[in-house]
Amino acid sequence: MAELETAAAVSIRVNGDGREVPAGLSVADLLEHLGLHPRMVVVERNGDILRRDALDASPVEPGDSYELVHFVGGG
Amino acid sequence: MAELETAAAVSIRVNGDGREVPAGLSVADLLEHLGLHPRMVVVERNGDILRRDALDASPVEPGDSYELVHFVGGG
Amino acid sequence: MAELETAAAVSIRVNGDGREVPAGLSVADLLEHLGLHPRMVVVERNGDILRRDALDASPVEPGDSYELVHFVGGG
Amino acid sequence: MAELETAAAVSIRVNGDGREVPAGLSVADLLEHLGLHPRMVVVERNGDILRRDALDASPVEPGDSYELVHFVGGG
Amino acid sequence: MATVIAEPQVWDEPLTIGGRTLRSRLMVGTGKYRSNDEMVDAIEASGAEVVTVAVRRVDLDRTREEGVLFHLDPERFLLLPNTAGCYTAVDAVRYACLARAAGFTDWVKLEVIGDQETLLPDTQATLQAARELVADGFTVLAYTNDDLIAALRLEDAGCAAVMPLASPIGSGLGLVNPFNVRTIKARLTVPVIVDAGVGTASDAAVTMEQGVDGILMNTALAEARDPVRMARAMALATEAGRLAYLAGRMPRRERAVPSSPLGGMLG
Amino acid sequence: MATVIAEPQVWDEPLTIGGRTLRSRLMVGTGKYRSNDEMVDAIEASGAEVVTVAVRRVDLDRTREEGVLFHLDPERFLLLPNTAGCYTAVDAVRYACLARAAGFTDWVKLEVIGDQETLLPDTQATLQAARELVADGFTVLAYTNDDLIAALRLEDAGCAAVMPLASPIGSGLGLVNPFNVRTIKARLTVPVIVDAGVGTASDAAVTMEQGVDGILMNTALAEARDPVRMARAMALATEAGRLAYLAGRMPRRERAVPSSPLGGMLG
Amino acid sequence: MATVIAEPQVWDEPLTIGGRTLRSRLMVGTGKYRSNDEMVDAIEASGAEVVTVAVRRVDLDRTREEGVLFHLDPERFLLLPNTAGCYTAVDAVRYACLARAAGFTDWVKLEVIGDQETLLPDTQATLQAARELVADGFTVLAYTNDDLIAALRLEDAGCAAVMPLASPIGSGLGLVNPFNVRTIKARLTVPVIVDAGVGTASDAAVTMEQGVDGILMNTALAEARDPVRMARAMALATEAGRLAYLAGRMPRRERAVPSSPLGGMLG
Amino acid sequence: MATVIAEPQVWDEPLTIGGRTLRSRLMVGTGKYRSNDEMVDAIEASGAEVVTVAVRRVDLDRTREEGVLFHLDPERFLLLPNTAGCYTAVDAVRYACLARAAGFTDWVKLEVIGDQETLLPDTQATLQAARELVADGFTVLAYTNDDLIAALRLEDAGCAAVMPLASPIGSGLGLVNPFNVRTIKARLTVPVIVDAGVGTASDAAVTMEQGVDGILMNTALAEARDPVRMARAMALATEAGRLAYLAGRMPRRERAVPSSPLGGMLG
Repeated sequence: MAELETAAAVSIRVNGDGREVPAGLSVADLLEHLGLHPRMVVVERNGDILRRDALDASPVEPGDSYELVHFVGGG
Repeated sequence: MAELETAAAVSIRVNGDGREVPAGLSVADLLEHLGLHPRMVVVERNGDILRRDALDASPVEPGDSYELVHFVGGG
Repeated sequence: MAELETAAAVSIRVNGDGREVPAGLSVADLLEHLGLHPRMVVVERNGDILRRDALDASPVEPGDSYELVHFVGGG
Repeated sequence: MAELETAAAVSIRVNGDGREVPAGLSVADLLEHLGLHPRMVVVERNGDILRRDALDASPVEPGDSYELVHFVGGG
Repeated sequence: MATVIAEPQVWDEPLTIGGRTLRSRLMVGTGKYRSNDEMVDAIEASGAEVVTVAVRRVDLDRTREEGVLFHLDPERFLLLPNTAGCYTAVDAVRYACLARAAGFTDWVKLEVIGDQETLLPDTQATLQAARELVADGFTVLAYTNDDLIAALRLEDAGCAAVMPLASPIGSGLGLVNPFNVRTIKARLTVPVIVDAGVGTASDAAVTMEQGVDGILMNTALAEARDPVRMARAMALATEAGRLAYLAGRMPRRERAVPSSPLGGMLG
Repeated sequence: MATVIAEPQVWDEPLTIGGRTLRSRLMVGTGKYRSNDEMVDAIEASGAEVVTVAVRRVDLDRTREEGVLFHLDPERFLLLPNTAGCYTAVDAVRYACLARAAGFTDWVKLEVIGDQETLLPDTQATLQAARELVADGFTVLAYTNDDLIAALRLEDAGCAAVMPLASPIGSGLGLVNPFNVRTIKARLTVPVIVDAGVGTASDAAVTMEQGVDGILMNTALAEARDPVRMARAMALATEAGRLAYLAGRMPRRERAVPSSPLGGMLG
Repeated sequence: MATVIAEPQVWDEPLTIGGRTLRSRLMVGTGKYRSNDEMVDAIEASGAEVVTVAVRRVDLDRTREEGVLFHLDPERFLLLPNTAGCYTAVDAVRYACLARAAGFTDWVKLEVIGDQETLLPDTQATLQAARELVADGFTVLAYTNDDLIAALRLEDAGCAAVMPLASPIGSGLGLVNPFNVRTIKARLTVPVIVDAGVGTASDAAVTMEQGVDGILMNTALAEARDPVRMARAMALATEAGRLAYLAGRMPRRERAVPSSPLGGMLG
Repeated sequence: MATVIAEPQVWDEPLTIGGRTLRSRLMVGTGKYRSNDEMVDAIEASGAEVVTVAVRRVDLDRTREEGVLFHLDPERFLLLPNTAGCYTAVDAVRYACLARAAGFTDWVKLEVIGDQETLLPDTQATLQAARELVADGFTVLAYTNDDLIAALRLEDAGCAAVMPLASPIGSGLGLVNPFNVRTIKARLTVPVIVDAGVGTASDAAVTMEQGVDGILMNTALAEARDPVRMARAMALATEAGRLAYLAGRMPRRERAVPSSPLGGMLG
C-alpha cells in the first residue's frame, strides 16, 4: 500500500523544467518539497496566481505548470 | 430670361465664409469669379477633392462648401 | 595757556581728505577723535604701518598723511 | 705635394658629430661634400649664421662647429 | 561638516507619491552589486526609502543567496518591484501582478522595453500597460523616455509618477537633454522622477536643478569603485541640487562682476 | 535625510593648508549680500571655516555698518584678507601688509588683477607679489587663471595654495575648462582651491569631481534668490563632488546595460 | 577659395530618397522670411533642391503676394508640402491629399503635432498617418522626435525618410542629444534627415558629423540677420560635416602630441 | 553643390596679416602625415595659403625625403617657420633667425613651450622673445594660451597676429573655452588666429563663429582617416563658421516657434 502510494508520482512543470513529484501534495507541500519558504515565493499555476492563503488547500495536479517567482536585485 | 438668370444667385460657403454667387457657374467659373488661377489652387468641395480636369464640368450647387487651398511659405 | 593750546590745531590728511585736528594728539587720540575703535582699524602713517601698540606713543605731526583701513565684505 | 694636401684633413663638428674633412674646403665645398644643396640649407657656424652668399668665401677652419638646418614637416 | 548639524526638514518639504510621504528624493536599485553586503551598505548610505527590485523565477538549486528579501527588511524600505525585461504590455502586467501577490505593496515601477540594444522604452505599450494596471488598482510609476507627449499621456492614464530617463539605462551619460526634462516637469502635475543614466554626483545635482521631484539610480552606485561612498555622494548631491533649485541660482553672465567694493581703495 | 545621521569624518580626510587643518572644503566670501544678517546666516549654512574679507579705508561718516568684524567672530572663522582691487604687485603687497597688521592672521588671498573689464589675473605680477610675500613670512593663497605654467610657478614661489578660476569672477559660468583644472591638480603638490565662477550646486560638484581640494565662492551665494538655502546646497554639493571623486565614478558608455538580471524570466 | 575649384562629386556620393537623387544634403523651408526676394535669394544660396511649403486656404482678398508658386519654380525645386499645423492623423492625411492634388509631387513631409506649446510630434498619430499615406501611394518623409523606437516603426511603416528633430522647431538650440540621433542613424536603413532645431553653421556641421543623411532647416535662415549669407554658411557647413564624417576624425585625447619632430633639435 | 558656383569674394572680405592679404582663413601644418604625397594633396584640398614648417638639423644620411622644400613650392605657399620645440626665449630667437636666413620670409610662428607634457606655452618667455624678434624686424605670429592678459601684451609687443589655442596641441578637444577666445578677439585689434586643438569640422566652424580671423591646424588633418577629405571639410567649415558669424545667427530660445503660418487652416 504504502509502497504503492510512495511509488505513485505525478509529473509537473516547475519554472520551465519537467519534474516528478509525489502524488497527493498540496502546493504548500510542493514548496516545502522544493525547499522554498512560502513567504518568499509567489506561485503562478497554469497561468493563474495562487493566493498565499490558498496554497494549503490547493492540490498539485498531474500536468500542472508552475512559475515560482521572487524578488531579486534589479534597478 | 438673361435678366432672370443673372438675377438668380446661389449661396455657398468658401473657405469658411458664406457667399452669394451667380447661378449656373462651373467650379472653374467660380475660381475665375474669385480671381484665382486654377493652376495655383486645389479645390475641396464638400470634403472631396476635385481633380483639376473636372473643374469645368462640375457645376456649383447651392449649399456647396468649398475649401480653396494653395502653397504658402512654411518649414 | 590751555585755551591757547586747545585753540592750536594741525592740518593732516586722513584717507585722502584734509582735516584740522587739535594739536598734541597721539595717533590713539586721533582714532578716538574720529570715533574709531583701535582694535578695528589698521593705521598707515606716511606710507608706514603703525603697530597697534605704538599708537599711544605716536604723536600726530602737522602734515601727516594717514590711511585708516579695516576689513569689509569681499570675495 | 697635392697628395700631401689631399692627405691633410681637418676635424670639425657637424650637427653635433665629429667629422674629418679635407683641408682647404670652403663652407660651400663642405655642403657639396656632404651632398647638400646650398639653397635647401641654412648654415650656422660657431653660433653665427653664415649668409648664403658668404658660403663660397668662407673657409672651413679646424675645430669649427656647424649646424646645418632646413625646413621639415611641422605644425 | 555643516551637513551633520543642519535640520534637513527646514530646507525642503517632503515628496509625496501615491499618498505616501518620502523624506529622501533619491531612490535606488538593488542590481549588479559585487556583494549583498555592499548593496545593503550602499542603500543605507544613500538614505533611500524606495528601493527597486526585479521579479524573477526562483533558482531551485541555490535560492538563499538570491532573494533580496533575505537582505532588505520590507518594513524599513518600500521595495518597489519593476517589470524590467518585459517587451509587451501583457508581460509587464503579468509581472506586476506577481509582484503585488508577494503582499508588500501595490506599487510598481512599470517598464516596457522597446529595443534590446538600447533598453529604450516602448512608450505606446507602456501607456497601454499603465492604463490596465491603474484600472486594476496599482500605484504605477512609469519609466519613459524624455518625450513630453508620452509623459502627458502617462499622467492622463493615472500614473502616480512619471519617470523620464536622463540617458540610457546603465550608460552613465548623465542628463543629456535638460530642456526636455525641464519641460516635462513644467507641464505635469504628478511627481517627475528621473530614472536611469545618472553617472556621478554632479549628474544628480544638475538633474535636480531642473526642478524634478526625485531621481532613481542603480548602476552609478553598483559600478562605482566604492559604491558606499558614492551612495553618500549621491544622497548629498540630490539634496544639493534640490536646494539649489529652491534657492534660485544667480544669473549667468559673460562679463565679470567684482565681489569686493570698488570704493575705499587707498590713495 | 541620511546626511544627518552619517558621520562625515568617515567619508573624507580633512584638508590641510599652511599647516592648518580644515574640515570644510568650501570657503566663502562676504561681499555683495543684501544684508549683514543674510551674510552671517549664509556663512553659517555654508559650514565654511575660511571666510574672505577685503581691505578698504574706513568710512569716517558711518563706520559701524561696514566693518565685517562687527558681524563675524575672528575666533570662529579664519578671516582671509584678499588684495582685491590691486593691479600691481606693489599695491597687493601693501594691502597684504595692512591686512596682517590687523593681527588676526598672516594668511592672504593674493589677487593682482590684469584687466578691469574681465578681472582676469595678471599672473606675472601675481608671481612677483607671491615671491615677496612668501619671503616676508606670509601664507599665500594665490588667485590665478587656469594656466598650468603659471600655477607651477606659483607653487615654486612657495604659495601655500594655488587658486585657479573656474570662470571669471561673478560670472556664474561654472567650470568652463575642466581639463586645465584637472591638469593643474595632477601636477601640483600644494592644495588647489578653485576660486571664482561657480554659479550653482552642480558647478561645485563637477569642480570637486576633478579632484581639486576645495572651492571658494561668493557671488553664487550672495546673488542667489535665497542665499542661505544656496549656501546649504553648496556645502552639500562640495562634499558630494569630493566623495564622488574619491568613490570613483562608473564608466561612461554609449550603450545600455540592464540593471536587472536577463535570466530567470518567466516562460 | 578652394571651395570654388574643387569638384564636389569626388567628395561625396549623392543622397537618394524615394528613388530620387539629390546632390545637396541641405533642405530648406520657405516660412518667416522678411520678404519673398530674401527667401528666393536665401534658397538659391543654400543650394537646396528640396524646399518645403505649407498648405493653407487662399486669402480671397490678396492672393498674389502669398502663393509660394509665384516665387519658386516647381520645375527647379522639389516643393515638399508639409502637414504643419495638423494635430490628428485625419487632418494630416487630408492636408497631404490636398497637397498632392496640386499636381507637383506625391512626396509629403508628414507632421502631426502633439502639443501646441512645444510643437513636439505625436509619434503615435504620426505612425498611423504614415501607414495610411504609404498605403495611398505617398512618398512619406516623417518628422518625429529623437526616439529610436518611434523611428524604427516609421521605417517599418514604409516611410521614405525619417526626420528626427535636433531640438524644438524654431528653438535654435542645435543638436541637443547626438547620442539618440547617432543611434537612430545606426539602426535605420532609410535616409535619416535631421529636421528642426539647427541654429547656426556649427550646429549643421556637428549634426552631419553624426552620420545622418541630411538636414532640413527654416528658422536658422529666415531669422538670421543676413539670411542669404547664412544660407551659404549652412550649405558649406552641411557639406563640411558630411565630409568630416566620411573622412573619420582624429581621436580626442586629454594629453598633447607635438606636430613638429622631437628629434633634430640644435645642440 | 552650390559651393561650386558661388563667388566666395562676395561672401567675405580677405584677411590681412602683416600687410599680406590672404583669401583663405585656414592655415595648416605639414607634420605627421603618413606620406609626403598625402601631405601635399591635403594642403591642396585645404586651400591654405599659409603653411607652417619646423626648423631642424638636416639628416646627413637621408636628406631628400625629409626636406619640405622638396614637396612644397615656396612661391605658391607662404611657408611659415615655427619655433616648435623651443623652451626658452633664447632658443626661439635662434630658430627664428635660422628660419629667416633660409631667405623665404621674415614671418615666424613663435612658440615657446613651458611644459613638455602639455606643450602649453610659457607666455612670459613668449612675450620676451616676441619683443626681441619684433625689434629685429620679424613679422611675429605668436602662439599663446587663451589668457586675455597675455594676448594683450603680445599685441602691445608688436605681434602681427596673436594665436590662442583652442585646446592643447594634438588633443583634438576642440574649442574648450569659447568665452576666453571671444573676449580676446573683442579686445585685440591685430588678427586673432586660433591655433591648436581643433579636431573636426564642427570645431572649426564653432571657432570661427566666435569672430576670430582664422584657424591654424595640423593634427586634425594628418591624423584623420582620410586627411585629404578632412582638409576639404575644414576648408568648408572654416568658411561656414566665418559666414555664420558675419550673417548673425538666430536667437536661441527654449520655446518652439512654428515655421508655417498658424492662420489659414481648413475648417
